[in-house]
Amino acid sequence: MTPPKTTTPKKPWTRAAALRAYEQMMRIRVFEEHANDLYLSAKMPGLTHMYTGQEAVAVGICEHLTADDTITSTHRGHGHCVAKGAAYPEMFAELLGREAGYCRGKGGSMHIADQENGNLGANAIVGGSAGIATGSGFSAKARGNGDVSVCFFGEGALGQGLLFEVMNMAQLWKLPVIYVCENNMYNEYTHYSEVTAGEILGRPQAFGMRTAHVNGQDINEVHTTAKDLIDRARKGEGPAFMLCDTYRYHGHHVGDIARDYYRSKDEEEEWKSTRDPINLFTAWLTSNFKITEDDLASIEAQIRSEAEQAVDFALNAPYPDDSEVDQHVYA
Amino acid sequence: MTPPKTTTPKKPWTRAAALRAYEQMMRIRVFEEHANDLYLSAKMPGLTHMYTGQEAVAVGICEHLTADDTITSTHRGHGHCVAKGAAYPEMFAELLGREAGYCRGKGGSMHIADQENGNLGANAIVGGSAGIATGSGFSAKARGNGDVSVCFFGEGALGQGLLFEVMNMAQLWKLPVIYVCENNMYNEYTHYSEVTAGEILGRPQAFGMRTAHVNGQDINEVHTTAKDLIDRARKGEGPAFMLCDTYRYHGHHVGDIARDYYRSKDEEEEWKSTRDPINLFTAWLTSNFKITEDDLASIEAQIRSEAEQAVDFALNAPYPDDSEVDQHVYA
Amino acid sequence: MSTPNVGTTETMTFAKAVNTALAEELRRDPTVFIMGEDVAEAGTPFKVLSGLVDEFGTERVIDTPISEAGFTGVGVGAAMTGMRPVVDIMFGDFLTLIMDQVVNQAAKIHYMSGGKLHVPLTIRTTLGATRRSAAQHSQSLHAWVSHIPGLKVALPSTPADAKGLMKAAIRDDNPVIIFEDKLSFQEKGEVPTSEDFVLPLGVADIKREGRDVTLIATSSMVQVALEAAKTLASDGIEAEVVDPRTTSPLDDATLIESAKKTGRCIVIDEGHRRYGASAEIAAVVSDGAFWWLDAPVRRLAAMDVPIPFAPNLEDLTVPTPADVVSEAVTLINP
Amino acid sequence: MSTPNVGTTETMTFAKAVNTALAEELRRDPTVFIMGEDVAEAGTPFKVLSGLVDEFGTERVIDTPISEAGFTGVGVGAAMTGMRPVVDIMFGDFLTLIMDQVVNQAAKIHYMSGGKLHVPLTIRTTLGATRRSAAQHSQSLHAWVSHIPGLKVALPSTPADAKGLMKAAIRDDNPVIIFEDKLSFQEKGEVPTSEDFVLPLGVADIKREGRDVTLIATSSMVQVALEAAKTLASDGIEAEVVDPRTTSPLDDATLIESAKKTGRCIVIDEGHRRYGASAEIAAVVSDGAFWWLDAPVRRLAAMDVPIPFAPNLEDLTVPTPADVVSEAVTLINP
Ligand SMILES: Cc1ncc(C[n+]2csc(CCOP(=O)(O)OP(=O)(O)O)c2C)c(N)n1
Ligand SMILES: Cc1ncc(C[n+]2csc(CCOP(=O)(O)OP(=O)(O)O)c2C)c(N)n1
Ligand SMILES: [Mg+2]
Ligand SMILES: [Mg+2]
Repeated sequence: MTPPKTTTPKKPWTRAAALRAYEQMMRIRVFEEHANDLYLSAKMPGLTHMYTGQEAVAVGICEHLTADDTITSTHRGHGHCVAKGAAYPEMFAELLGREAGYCRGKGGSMHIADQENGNLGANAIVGGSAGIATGSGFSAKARGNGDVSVCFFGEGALGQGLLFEVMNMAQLWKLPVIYVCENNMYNEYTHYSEVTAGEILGRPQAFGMRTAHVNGQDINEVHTTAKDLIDRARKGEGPAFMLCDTYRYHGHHVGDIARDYYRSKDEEEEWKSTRDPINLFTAWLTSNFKITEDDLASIEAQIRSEAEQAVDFALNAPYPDDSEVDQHVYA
Repeated sequence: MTPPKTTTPKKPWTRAAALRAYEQMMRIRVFEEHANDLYLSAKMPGLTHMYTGQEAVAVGICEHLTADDTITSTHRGHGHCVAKGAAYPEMFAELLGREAGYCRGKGGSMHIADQENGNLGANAIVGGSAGIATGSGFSAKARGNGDVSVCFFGEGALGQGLLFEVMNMAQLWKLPVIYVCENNMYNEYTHYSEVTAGEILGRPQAFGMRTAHVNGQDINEVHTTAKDLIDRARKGEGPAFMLCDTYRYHGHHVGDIARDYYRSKDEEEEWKSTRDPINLFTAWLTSNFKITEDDLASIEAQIRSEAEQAVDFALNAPYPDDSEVDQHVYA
Repeated sequence: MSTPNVGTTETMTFAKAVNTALAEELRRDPTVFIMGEDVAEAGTPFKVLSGLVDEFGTERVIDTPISEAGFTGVGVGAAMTGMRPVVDIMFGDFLTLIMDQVVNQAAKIHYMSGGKLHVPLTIRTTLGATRRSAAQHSQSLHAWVSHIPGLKVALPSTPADAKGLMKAAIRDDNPVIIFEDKLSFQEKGEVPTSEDFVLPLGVADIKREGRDVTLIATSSMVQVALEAAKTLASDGIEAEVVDPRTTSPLDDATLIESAKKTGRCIVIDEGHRRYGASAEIAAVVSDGAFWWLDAPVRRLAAMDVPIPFAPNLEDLTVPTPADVVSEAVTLINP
Repeated sequence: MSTPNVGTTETMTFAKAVNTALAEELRRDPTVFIMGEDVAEAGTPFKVLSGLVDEFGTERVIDTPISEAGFTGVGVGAAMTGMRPVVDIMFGDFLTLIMDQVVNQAAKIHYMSGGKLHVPLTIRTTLGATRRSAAQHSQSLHAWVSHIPGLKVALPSTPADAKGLMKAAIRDDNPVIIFEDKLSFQEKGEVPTSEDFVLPLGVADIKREGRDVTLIATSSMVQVALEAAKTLASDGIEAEVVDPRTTSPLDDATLIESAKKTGRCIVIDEGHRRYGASAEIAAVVSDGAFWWLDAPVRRLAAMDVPIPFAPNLEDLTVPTPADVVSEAVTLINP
């Protein structure tokens, strides 16, 4: 579980890019605060899985991507969605099942997709998007357009045979796919070590795939490592597997409150207080650029006001018309 | 593809055991000569896949097993079946769809099973028996009886996600399962290197599983290596993966005659003339024991006469009664 | 009327009935074990298995990796070699992942071996929508496995049936798949306390007697039918509610008998309509009761759309008591 | 009568018709490609794809590892991002391995995304028994996928239909699964040479007109029905043979219309009887033609047993022309 020590170059980004990365991480954090509130106040149907704590992974990687590059996401997908460029109003509307949502309210949190920004969708089947991401890489290669495809998944997806099948093909055919394993250490309510034999990186390495292991709480490290792997893939040098150690702050889903039987409060506290990706980046930003806590606070304030407006918008947006129920079954 | 050099101890078996191993290999070879004839003379329905050339693998391993140990087999299953102790008459009868067959004629070549000798069955789904073999290992462990389970499969089964899923569990739970990959280099009509990225042994090693790589044409090497792995498994030390380099002499199935487009005659000739498992063992036997070519010839003659009788028996055995068609759907 | 002469009963939830059945069988037979994702300490996300690991330990209540095909395969192999595994598939939607192990392996092994090998495997999973769980966590896919010879398929609709069918499944020498309606876990009912309360697989249960129209309803739809029957009764229409309890084997005779008696029949099932369980039942009744029917057999089923997330849309996809009432009224007064 | 006004035709085998359709579409549209096991040099074990790799190369006719779920998933992702993949699943029995990618992914993505994402994926596979291939290589599992909204399912029964439906599948913006009967590959027929001979999906075809009894037959069973019709004709019974051509969408209207006309209907399908495609069709006709039917709708389908290897047993499992004749005669002269 200890990632190899890496030396992060002093300035992996320009000032503007760094601020944007900060903004994107904060955007995820704030989105989920509101989503959580909506759930707790019984305004959101169903349940949802919070990405909070893992922001550096999605943002560190997606900041390298254009709208033509694709990603696939998971049941824990808000972070990937925001990081890939989605807008608040359509996202909140989707979580609330409103017609104004990205999927006209038909997908919800577990299926949110944003085609225009290249997000091929969250997926409620663990590992279920591994084929889709690989196929998107196949398309990119077939058309030689230099696009890449990023497959985000939790370490629990290592249990799914599908992932092994497609990694073999990606490597055989040198497809531009980055497999990003977000190891937040829990498959629902079970520690991953209880259900994962051997070494995670041994799996992609068996196929001869390039791998990297990073501290997923350090966006600089994520970003720098991702750059190399993505560049390689764009050049046709094949896929890569990136293992990111990270942590989810909330329960497995919003309803998973009493969870000490599988995870201690101390462990949670430790991650939050010493390895928070936003705090770590804040410290780095303020010491490496002429950026003050105030600058960051005003970014945050702006985001919070956008969020409130978007929540308002979404709460007042209509549900899809009943007649929509049998639309979009077929194209 | 070059297995690591191993030093085979001079006498891995007693004289009697060695003769039995020879007999078992010859039994497979002769069985298939007759099966092939039956097919070519249109006496056998359907089609079948020949094991000839791979005999040292099945026999080298199964000679360590008791009837309480289990195996699972593949579409290319005659060798495993004979090696695990099956009798000719019931085997031929099964291939011909007769009631006297091991499965009352309901299974045929691709589903032949022999429960009394611990053969849980051939399987026409590539990789499809990996779960069954692992579950049998689970049973053995749950009951603590020291039995092992051997899962035979071709290298093509490495494409099936299921295998990865169950290897992970076998290693996690230290199940007494030996995964035997018979690499005969072809998935049907495609060379395995075209569809298999990276290293085969990297796959089980990813799970921390013990592995071995042997020359599958040398029964001494197979037998000696298998002993260690099986002993370990019986003692509760966990599963192992054994990679055996081997070769099928016939086409993918009996009907695969014109096959130079994927495999050269030269290659075939070379394996047959220089690496035949029976020839190699004959040379070893005659130079290491007081065994003459005549001794072996008389073993072979005995087997041939048994085979002819069994074929006669099977050809004259009745098909199952029509009323059997809906029997054994449910227990 | 479902469980005559079964001795003492106790009020408990559907979830508790399942839990009790499993606990009793684990106690009775050392070859029984449970495996699945988060079945042990977590007792499954629905908490249905809570406490079992405390009594039986992690060797018999086993948390697995997220490898549905793999651990189902392990279950098949264990079942072939003397164990009686209960495999837990968290959502019925994940059947998609285990079809090969269930259909090409478990279902066929007994037959392919000429009756020599046995697969006494139980798979418990879920069905049912309207939990706002969207398209990949809301399906009712029992028609698929009901289509496959060699499998038995049970759909308990009450706590008592949940206990009796689960015990039957575990004791049966064939692979049996039990679908539990996620929304019924908290429903309460009288459950026989006997440890040998085992329901036969293949026997339908008349949940309510009536003379005017037959409502054949499965699983989640039994309560819908019973509610509809209540409303209909207030209009003087007496509906008979028949619960097949197992779609395989299907108790054709009881279904046909009821339809012959009433002359009208509606089949209500939460699977999709097209090629769903409702089609088989409707076909069986249409044929078997042909000369007695006063109206066509009608089907109410989930709409043929993926289950949408939006609550208003989702609620449209599943038959309601009002739908049943209006269909029944139309059949009776066309 | 199946293909009026289609211009010139040529006699060719079913296999050649499939091959031609694929070649034409590969030529027409650079986003079309084929992937599967041994599809390239080997041209599949049935040699149906022979020669395609020579014209289109290994970048567009792609041999895969034995990873059905994996390469189907790759097909889904490629389809979502601008390609039109044709995924080859060697035997229909292996659908068991790809159900998640087909059902939880391909079928639902368009709907779940509110109509934004598309999955123009074609899956070609097989059905049918009596090739002595035993239980895991002989199934006809089209009912499963027909049950799932978002999928289309085609079952060509003639060379012409094989061409027209394959082209329709490739050009359709939805996932379409085509089942080809393994025994029909060598059957010959007239096939329109037009490169735009595309059959509509969802339109049944009356393969033979008649007034006395309707035989609704799918895929392999169409020839069985036509043979039976010939025998019946010699007894003065004129059977109408209706081929739905697609089980999803199902052309209810044409099936019902025919049954109304004849008053008698037999459904013939090679899937298992229980919960099979024949159940849906029988239910649709029983309901839609209720007031016109002179006899119950009957079903002839594969027996509800795993397909046995023994030839005498296997032959019992599948409906024959004689079975159809005897059922028709019973319906007409009860
Ligand atoms: C195939 C499948 N099996 C089980 C589930 C239920 N489930 C949802 S999330 C989850 C745990 C996933 O763990 P991981 O992949 O590590 O992702 P994380 O939740 O930690 O982000 C499980 C078992 C599912 N959605 N899909
Ligand atoms: C799941 C599955 N996919 C495809 C097939 C068709 N098929 C039968 S044997 C075979 C090749 C198997 O190769 P390998 O595993 O190396 O075994 P070998 O034939 O070489 O013994 C294939 C593709 C099958 N039976 N099952
Ligand atoms: Mg996790
Ligand atoms: Mg091979």
